[in-house]
Amino acid sequence: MINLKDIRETARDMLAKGEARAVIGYRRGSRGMLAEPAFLTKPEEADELVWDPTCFHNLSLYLVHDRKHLAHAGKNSGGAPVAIIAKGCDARSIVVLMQEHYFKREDVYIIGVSCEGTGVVDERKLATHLNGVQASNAAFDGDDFVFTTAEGEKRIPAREVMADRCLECRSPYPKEHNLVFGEDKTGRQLEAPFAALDRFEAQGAGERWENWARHFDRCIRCFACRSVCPMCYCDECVVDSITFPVTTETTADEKASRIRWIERSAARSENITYLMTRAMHLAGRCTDCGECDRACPVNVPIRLLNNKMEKEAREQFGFEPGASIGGPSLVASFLDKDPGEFIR
Amino acid sequence: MSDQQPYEPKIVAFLCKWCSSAGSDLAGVSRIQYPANATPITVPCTGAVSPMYIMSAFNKGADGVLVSGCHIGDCHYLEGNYLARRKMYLIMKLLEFIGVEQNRFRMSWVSAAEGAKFAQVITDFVGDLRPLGPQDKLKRAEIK
Amino acid sequence: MPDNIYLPSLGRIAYIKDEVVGERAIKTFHVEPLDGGWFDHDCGQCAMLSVFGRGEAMISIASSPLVKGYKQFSIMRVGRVSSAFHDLSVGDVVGIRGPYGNSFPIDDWRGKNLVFIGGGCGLAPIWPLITTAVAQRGDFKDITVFYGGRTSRDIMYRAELEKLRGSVDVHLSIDKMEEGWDGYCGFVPASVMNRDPSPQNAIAITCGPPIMIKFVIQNLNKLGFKDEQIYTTIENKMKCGIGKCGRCNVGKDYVCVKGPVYSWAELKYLPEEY
Amino acid sequence: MEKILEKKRVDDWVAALTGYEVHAPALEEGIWGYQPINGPIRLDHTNTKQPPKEFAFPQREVFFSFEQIKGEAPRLKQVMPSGPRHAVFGVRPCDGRGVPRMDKVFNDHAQDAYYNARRKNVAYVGLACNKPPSANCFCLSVGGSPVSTDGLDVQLTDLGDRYFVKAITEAGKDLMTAAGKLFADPSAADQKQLKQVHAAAVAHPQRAVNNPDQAPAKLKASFKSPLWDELAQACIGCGICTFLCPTCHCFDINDEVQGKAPLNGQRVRTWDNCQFPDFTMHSSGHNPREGTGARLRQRVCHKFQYFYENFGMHQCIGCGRCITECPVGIDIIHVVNKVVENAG
Repeated sequence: MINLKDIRETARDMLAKGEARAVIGYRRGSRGMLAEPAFLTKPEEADELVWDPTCFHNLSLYLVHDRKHLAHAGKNSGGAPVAIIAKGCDARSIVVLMQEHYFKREDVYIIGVSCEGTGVVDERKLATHLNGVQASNAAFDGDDFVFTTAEGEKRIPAREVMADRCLECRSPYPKEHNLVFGEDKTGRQLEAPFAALDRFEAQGAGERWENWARHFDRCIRCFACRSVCPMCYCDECVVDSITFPVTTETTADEKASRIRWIERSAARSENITYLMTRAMHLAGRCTDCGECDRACPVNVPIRLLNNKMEKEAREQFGFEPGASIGGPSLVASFLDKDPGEFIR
Repeated sequence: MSDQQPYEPKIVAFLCKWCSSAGSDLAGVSRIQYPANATPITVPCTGAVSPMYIMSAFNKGADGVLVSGCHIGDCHYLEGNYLARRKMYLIMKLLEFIGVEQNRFRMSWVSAAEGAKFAQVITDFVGDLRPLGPQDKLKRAEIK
Repeated sequence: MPDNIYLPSLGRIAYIKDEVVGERAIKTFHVEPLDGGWFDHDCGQCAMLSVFGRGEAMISIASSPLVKGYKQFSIMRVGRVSSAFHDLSVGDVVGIRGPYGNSFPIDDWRGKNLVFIGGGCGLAPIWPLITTAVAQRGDFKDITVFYGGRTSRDIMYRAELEKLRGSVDVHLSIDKMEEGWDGYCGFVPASVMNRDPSPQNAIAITCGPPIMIKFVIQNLNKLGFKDEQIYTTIENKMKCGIGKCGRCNVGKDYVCVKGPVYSWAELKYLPEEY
Repeated sequence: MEKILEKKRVDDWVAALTGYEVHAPALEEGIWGYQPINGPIRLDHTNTKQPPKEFAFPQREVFFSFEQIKGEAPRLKQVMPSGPRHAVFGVRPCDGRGVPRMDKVFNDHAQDAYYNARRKNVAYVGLACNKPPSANCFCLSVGGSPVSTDGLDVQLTDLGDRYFVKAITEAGKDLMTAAGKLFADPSAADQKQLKQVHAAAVAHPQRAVNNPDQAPAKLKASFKSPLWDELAQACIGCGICTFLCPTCHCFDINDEVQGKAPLNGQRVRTWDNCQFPDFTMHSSGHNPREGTGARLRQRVCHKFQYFYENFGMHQCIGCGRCITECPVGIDIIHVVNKVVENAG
């Protein structure tokens, strides 16, 4: 069981001593029980930090934002590291970012938090469970989540309202860390790995297509999946420019010859090309934090695409995303025994 | 599809310039008969074939996509085809996963000396594509 | 306004001239209506040009309203659509809709001295005003044109500017000295100070890179020009031209409707979102 | 025209609307959305995930098609929306108030033929909110009400086993007279109950923007406030808040090419979003709204200052979608309150 006081103390201490130039963590937002990302720079702000089952955000995204801001300001380094609260999946994302040389190990101070026996809540499952009752607070309690509502305290077994990715998670413990809170329950398994994927894959090709066609049709191309993903850090996406890809130095030739792979219309064909290409670009990099899935306003099960890649990588190539900083990348490495029977 | 014009599958073939592209040329100069359904796109190496190319070919109406390069061990860039083997495996699985017919995507190794094999690969591919009919799952639709 | 504001008329490219070559190439185009006439415009207004299959871009109309047969556009090659324009040949057909935006209040300025200050491709938006004033020369007192480019090769409308000499005071400048250059050497704001035009009964109109405009206005203020006597134009990314697509606004105002022409007296109170 | 309709007769009413394509909220993948109705309709929805703005302003609108044989003049073919009249059931009062706001945008300065062609072809049958459908509802504080009829053609109020049906416009009367026999005249008791239900609806507590009347001036004074960057620190730059907003109208225009020889394709309008980083970027690479702070300011000031200055009303209608759906907790109520309060 994690004591929130310890996390706050650590943050306060680091900021006071100048050991971190910022602490990225969670605080209570202005809308109901939900936590939101917090960016602390002063020791006295440390008491804002929270740790509860609504801390779903993968904050490593903000390490990416930080690097982009530094680069935009023409700086290579911000001096002291940024300290960040990271769950198991988040810490693996940080490892992938370092594996890809996005920043160095010394640029970040990982304050790991173990999800122990549970994980984060799935808002959709919870809404169904609470059936219209609004919760104002959420807390961990062993294998349960405890919600404060107008109708009093509601104790719900965590596994009934947990996100699928947490149920299937085998490593809820941030292996890569500078400091860690909570018990290491690596290997704990509430549901089989890839259980949701397996359920979907059990359908025939025709049924899978029918389902995906509906999902792809619903996509409104708000790009929340891309925007919320720490791995989608490219300055220029196949879909469009996203950050500062055109500078005053970009030549007219470069701009004019930029290929428009996908039209802006949210039509099925374009949505497929976008989502499928994104899944490919995340193969071996996605650490299943599930943020794309959570952020999607129209419930496209984006996580399944990424999961499919993760499962193939694991079963065929023995590859685990975010396992080690010095490890190879999935698509820039190979083994002699890679499957080749499909090739004529 | 009208009765007068039987369905002819359109294939976009990404051919490595060192092997398969030369293989297709050999098939041509050797006057080997094979279907003319493939539009070849020569690439420096199969390792350079981005999944985006494959999605884009389907998006623009390809009924089938072929990626063909040098045999394992023969890559001009030493390991490009090893990397391609992995990447193409993944996109193949992803296409299958969303319910695209397995036979829409194909990979082959065809060396510069294998004109006959190239002809066979295309013949087989066309034969496998024909019963599937036009690919309309990933294709950009006409505007309603 | 036509019934369908998004449907362009067709225009034929009648004339193309390379104004500036190299990295920041500028070409001048004359576009004639394909069949019959089309809209009239005022000095300072813009039109939405399109190359079908590539898209649309908002471009200042660089010809005087007095020119009826064609409309002139000088386009710098910077992006997707402008590059497509640079690939066109005489006889090609493009789309055109407009005119958009407000205009210079030229009628209020009759009987006054006009001081034009342009830099780079910023001569094009004020060119219709210069040529109209010259065509109606008797209506205006002294007309002075300060214009500068990075190098002598970046000077646009060179021949036309030379032709103005006699009826107009023309001062050309380049940033760095080159052999054979007999004009001023230095940045445009300095070129203005070099001649210190009088604010007496005068209007100053400036257009060019934002940084140039900033220093030109500072210098004009130093010379005694009041904010009401200084006019400039601004640009922002535009898609519709009619205040609906939501991206060219500066505060509450859409530049495509309320702009692009502003007096400094108005502009200095607007948020810096351009 | 005021009538009473028994709930069990609603489907008969819909069936009687033979000249109309009827849409009503339906659940798909856990999401309420407007869908064409072929069977019984249910009006027990919270609020739809997407507002009904798509009926007049679809995400994709074809302006015209073009075809050009090389060396010849292009041929343009205007594509005007046509089709049956639409009757949209179950529109919440906040979304109803979005309609006149969109009407203003698309008819101020220049009339938008595409919007107007669709708009005149749709009638909105509203449903008063007896209690707030979302925890983030704040219609009362932005000049609306859970029983507002603004923008609606018919208003339904749930009186238990029957609806109180009120025609607001001529188009609304037409909808009712199409099934005149189904409706009964309201009794004095019905009228009394209606008053009670409406009074209770208005009395229901909601979240609130504190000083909406002061917002335009205070926001104007806060253009350079450092708060914008602070409040937007977590913003990921996705399109959820604007795509799901009933009054966001920004769009992009692009040429979509189908074939190159001869060149043919369409010029299309698609929704665009002021939170995307490249929204305002000039071709030169210069971007007047470079950071998330500037972009959040644009969204909030458009809703609470610019629109007010141009049209004398707030553009925000208080549905709360942008708050509920934001993946990182950006809360327009909190933002406005904080900035306004800070302006002194």
